[in-house]
Amino acid sequence: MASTIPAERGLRRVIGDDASIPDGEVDGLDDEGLLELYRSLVLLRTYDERSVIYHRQGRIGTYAIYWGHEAMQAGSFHALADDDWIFPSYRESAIGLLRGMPPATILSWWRGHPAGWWNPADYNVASICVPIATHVPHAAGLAWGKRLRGEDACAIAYFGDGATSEGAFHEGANFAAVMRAPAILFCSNNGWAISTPVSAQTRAQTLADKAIGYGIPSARVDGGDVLAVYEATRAAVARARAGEGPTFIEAVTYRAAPHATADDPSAYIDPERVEEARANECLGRYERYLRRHGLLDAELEQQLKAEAADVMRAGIAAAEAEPKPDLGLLFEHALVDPPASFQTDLAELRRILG
Amino acid sequence: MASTIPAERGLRRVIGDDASIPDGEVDGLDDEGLLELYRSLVLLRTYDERSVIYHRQGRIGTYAIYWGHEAMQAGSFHALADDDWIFPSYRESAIGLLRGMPPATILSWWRGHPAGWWNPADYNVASICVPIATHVPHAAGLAWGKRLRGEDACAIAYFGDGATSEGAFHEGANFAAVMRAPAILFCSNNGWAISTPVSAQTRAQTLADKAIGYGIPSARVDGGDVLAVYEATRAAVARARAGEGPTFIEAVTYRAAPHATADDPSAYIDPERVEEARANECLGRYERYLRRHGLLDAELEQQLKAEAADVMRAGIAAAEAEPKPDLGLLFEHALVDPPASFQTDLAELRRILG
Amino acid sequence: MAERFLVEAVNDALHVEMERDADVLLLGEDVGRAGGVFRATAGLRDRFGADRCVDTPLAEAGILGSAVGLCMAGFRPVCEMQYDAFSYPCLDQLITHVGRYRWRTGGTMTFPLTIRMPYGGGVRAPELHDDSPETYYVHTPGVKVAIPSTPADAKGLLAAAIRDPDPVVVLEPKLVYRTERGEVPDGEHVVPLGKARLAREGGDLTIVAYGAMVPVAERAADALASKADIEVLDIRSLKPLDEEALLASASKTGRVVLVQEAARTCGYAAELAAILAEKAILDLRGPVLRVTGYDVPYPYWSIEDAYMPSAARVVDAARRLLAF
Amino acid sequence: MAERFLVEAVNDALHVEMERDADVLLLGEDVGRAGGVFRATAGLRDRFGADRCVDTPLAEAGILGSAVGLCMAGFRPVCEMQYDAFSYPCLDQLITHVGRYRWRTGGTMTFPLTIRMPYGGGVRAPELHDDSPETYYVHTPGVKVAIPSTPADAKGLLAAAIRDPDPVVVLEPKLVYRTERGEVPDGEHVVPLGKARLAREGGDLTIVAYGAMVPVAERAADALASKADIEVLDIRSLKPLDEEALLASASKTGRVVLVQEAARTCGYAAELAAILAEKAILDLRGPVLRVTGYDVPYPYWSIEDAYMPSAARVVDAARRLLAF
Ligand SMILES: Cc1ncc(C[n+]2csc(CCOP(=O)(O)OP(=O)(O)O)c2C)c(N)n1
Ligand SMILES: Cc1ncc(C[n+]2csc(CCOP(=O)(O)OP(=O)(O)O)c2C)c(N)n1
Ligand SMILES: [Mg+2]
Ligand SMILES: [Mg+2]
Repeated sequence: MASTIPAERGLRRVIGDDASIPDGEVDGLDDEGLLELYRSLVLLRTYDERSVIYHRQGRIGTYAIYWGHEAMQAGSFHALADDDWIFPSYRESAIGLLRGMPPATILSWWRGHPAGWWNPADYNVASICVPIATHVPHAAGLAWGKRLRGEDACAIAYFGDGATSEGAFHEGANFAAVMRAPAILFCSNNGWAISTPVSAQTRAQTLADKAIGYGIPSARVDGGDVLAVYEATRAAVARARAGEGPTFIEAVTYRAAPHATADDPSAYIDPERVEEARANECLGRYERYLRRHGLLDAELEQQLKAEAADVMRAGIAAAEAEPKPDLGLLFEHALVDPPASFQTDLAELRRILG
Repeated sequence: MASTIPAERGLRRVIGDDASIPDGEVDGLDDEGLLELYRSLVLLRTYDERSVIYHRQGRIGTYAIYWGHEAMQAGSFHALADDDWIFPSYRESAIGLLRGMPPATILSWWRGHPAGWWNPADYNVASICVPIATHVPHAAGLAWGKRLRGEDACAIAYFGDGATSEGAFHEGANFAAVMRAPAILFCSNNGWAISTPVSAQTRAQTLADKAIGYGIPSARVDGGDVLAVYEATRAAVARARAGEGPTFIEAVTYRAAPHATADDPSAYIDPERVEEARANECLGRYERYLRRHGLLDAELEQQLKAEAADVMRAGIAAAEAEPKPDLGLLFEHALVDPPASFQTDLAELRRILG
Repeated sequence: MAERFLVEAVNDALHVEMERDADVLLLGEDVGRAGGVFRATAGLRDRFGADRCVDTPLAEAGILGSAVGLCMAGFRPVCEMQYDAFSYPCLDQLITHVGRYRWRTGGTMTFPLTIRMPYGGGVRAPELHDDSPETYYVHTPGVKVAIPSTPADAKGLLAAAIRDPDPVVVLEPKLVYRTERGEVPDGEHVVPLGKARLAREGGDLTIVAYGAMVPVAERAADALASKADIEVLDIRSLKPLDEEALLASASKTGRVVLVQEAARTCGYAAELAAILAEKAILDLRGPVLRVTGYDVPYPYWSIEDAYMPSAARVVDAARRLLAF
Repeated sequence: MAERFLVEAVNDALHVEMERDADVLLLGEDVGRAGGVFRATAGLRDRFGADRCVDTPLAEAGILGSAVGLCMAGFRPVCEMQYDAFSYPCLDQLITHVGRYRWRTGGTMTFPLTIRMPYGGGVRAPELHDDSPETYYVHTPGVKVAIPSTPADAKGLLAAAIRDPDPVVVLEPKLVYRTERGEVPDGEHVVPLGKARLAREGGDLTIVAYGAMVPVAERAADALASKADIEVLDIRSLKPLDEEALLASASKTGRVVLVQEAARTCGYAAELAAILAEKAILDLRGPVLRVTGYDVPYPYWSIEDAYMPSAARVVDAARRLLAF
């Protein structure tokens, strides 16, 4: 019997602090790869910051801000192969960008526009999951299915600290373990479920401790350290491909932005911790790392950021150029084989709305 | 921060094997107490064996056999005070006997007769829970409520190995932990969920490992050792009363009888393990213990068994003497304040049935 | 009397009832520190403490399941589900336990719990923030269901639910949380379950509605005013239903249009139509018409207005019925 | 053709469909080693292996949720829920995902999963082994629902469900699992969804039923034979509904009694009644009567026969309607 792997207590880090902590080493990324990772971070950050502005301008609806979560998303993403499936929550709404999904698609999602619908198989990115933790069993099932088919692909499900309290998380994690599904359960522990601190969510010492109950190994990483996240995910992917089943990753950060555009955290959050988190945010940390290693200068940085800004400008323009959807769409897509009543209903509706 | 208490790997034992393993010590039970425990075991065993016969005779309906589980039930029960609440599953259907519930009540339950209804507050025994694990949050809530009221009582919820896979178990255990509810989560791991072995239920090394994910301590005991079960539950109760919150107990045995009278385990069970379990069953083990300690002789044993048999004879007679319930009961008890339609429906029904 | 928005009336009811009865205890996600995502529970944690206004873990079945246990300990828990569609994880507890536990104890133990949640569409929200789940609740034996449409009823029905010895589900129309504004009695105010509200009297045709569909029905009645005298019946207590009020109105006007936001099949309007088809068949001067959401997933919000029953659709149905 | 019990026909369908399509995969509690608690899945693990007939952990939401993922991997999962009431934990996955996922992908991805379960009362079982949960399923957009009453339909509808590109819930009347026996076509046999079955032709009055209520309706028709010529319509496909067959029969007889085992309020009979009240109002020669379970928890089995709609109750309703 293999021995249970106890969750690690400390948070893995790779990126140093420019002072007492030296940079660690990371396998699997050459200079090109390190810059790719940076490009992804910049794109995600730009998407997020622009989205908040678009929301204020009334150009998109309520939006779940992920500012400060980019390292968890990009770091884990870059450890995946193209065939691997991604199961995002609303917090990872833009992760499809990294698979080439047009920003207009995701912006359309937040605009409540059907152009925000996509075919998961086009990107191996499942639909954005709104109800907490309910996509964990989907990822388990997909990964299990891939194993049954003898394919090499694995699945990664992203969810938050709060999600670990849901029955759906529990059942999904257990299914993944029992079916030895090649799955990565990626918990973005940002300290809060809206206004509820993780201390009111669980008495476990760490969320990674939950993995023990499923007999699966876990890793805890600094969620602001994109290389540490990459490294941990790479190891999890390797386990998955080797047929060793799922891994739980807890990436820890502190939510430095509101839960969503509709949220006012002033009533509950610790402003000092927010300050600290903002000062130590993941993009800046990685930029300093790249500069230390001579991979980034001001010019390149500005160029990449300008490119990302252009992409977003084009994206929102494209989203806004989408024609107002026809109401006929109401009756489409739910069923391959819709009942006759849908036609009658639609005809009546068109007649009434003239 | 307190350190997480890792689940113990071995199974606690108190009762020796008459050979190489000596008897251990147990606190809190004098000779009287030891014999009380025996009386409980005998009563439970007699109830179970008689029920299987009553079922064959068509005097009760489908029945969930608990043969071999008596030590887990009686051992834990005797660690409780009268004010403590018990949340049984169908497997502990008869545990109310130990709180003075008439056998006829429980027999009526298995006869599908409303005389099998009881007021939980009369015995501090909740209704038998049929849907797996769904009573775990009830126990958490009751215990939390007792803490809020400043009362000393705690709650114990009984459930099986299979139950640990349900979302309801997860949510209930987490609520108990977060609310520091004085609750005992008692898992009767009998190796099987109907035909599904525990190895297909989880990859955890032990079910007690699940407690780590809730930040609660756990104990693993030999479920056939009534004194070990008593001891572990006593410690859990003490923690609960001291305000330290819930404890998870995994009591391990091997199901040596069918899941229920409707089940034929020959298709899936390991007959050798059954043989072994039957040879080492909990009542006999405890009898040998008591004999070793000079507390039991053949006469006393026979007397107690005869008493229990009498109780059951009277019980089934009383259950069978219950008048056939009036169909008016259909409309009673669901609501304090029933709608007028219930009367109309009942009047119509009476008219039709003449 | 004070003018309040509907959501403020909810908040007021919670203050009054928690003040009145120390056994009332509120639990849910973000009800405490944040005062609820709609601020329906604002101020309660400060006033009554974190033990009576509890931010729970993120687990709806855990919330409702532990509320069952809290009832056994003598409390009257009020459970908030953060949104309609996020109440679905609690359906198992609702159906297997909340609706049956009293019955299971032979009527010896009461379960005076309340489940409240914002429901319904039209709010330009992402997926699953728009459902009208009343059928799942109404169909379940052993629970009562109320849906207010006015601030005064939002307070009074919630108070009735909290005081009721049986489990009650209160669905609050979030679309009109901050648009419906009206006089709300100060202090204790209870609107009994089982009584409909005649929102508008009329003799030609009855529009039956509840929740956010009541203002729609009223707009339709306005639009029809020159042609017909429309009665609007606000059902507000779906279970128990005020069948008398329904039948009385049907017998008066002989023409009934039922409005519901939820998907059509087995929606609550079907139940009302079935009652009419059984008990008012001789009164009816035409078909019973339903104006409902469609049997499709609630749509993306850019086209949600076409999905939601509109005054135009209600007017159309009424016109057809008047011309029958 | 072979004579089979209804549950044997289910087993036969599973054998045939799993043989026919390697992507069909069965998952559930005790479906493998034990062959199902009703032996509906007997022999499948031996024949198709433990990877295609999977004993899952005890977690209904996990079963249905992982089935969604299996669909994404190209499988056609058939999920067994062990009993009606034990399907409730899967409702959240059903409502939030199973019914919406295809829609959410803009119709680009299909979710050809089947959920099957024994349902209904009358079997002398402990609590929660007796529910008729069809409303929860029928009301949910994006899923289809079928309920067979004969062995041949049990096979044919299950085959149709498994082959259907959309999610289908099949409820199997466990009361008649081993009492309904009949000819079942060998090999492939598909009964299309959306078509009702005219179980008996008649001109005076229509009894509409499904599942275990069809034999009850037939017994009632027998009992009434000397007085009236009764038509029995077996709806069998609740969603999509064969509205044409319903309306045709109502227009022929003008008198309709609807029978359903589930609790009355918002039951499926309400939907049928509402359709009749809207579309057959001029055909109806009397009220639409419902004979249903009551709005109470399913009772202890010593009095369950009084709860279950009986031939006597159906006869009574029919007599009243004939005398109207
Ligand atoms: C089942 C369900 N319940 C409630 C909600 C409402 N809700 C949206 S986000 C959220 C908090 C989630 O916290 P966490 O899992 O930590 O993720 P984060 O938002 O911090 O990324 C809640 C309660 C929901 N979406 N789904
Ligand atoms: C929610 C739910 N799903 C399925 C069932 C059917 N069922 C009854 S007992 C059982 C197995 C339970 O196994 P375990 O938890 O190990 O308890 P044991 O019966 O071994 O005591 C199952 C699946 C149920 N009662 N409830
Ligand atoms: Mg969080
Ligand atoms: Mg077991």
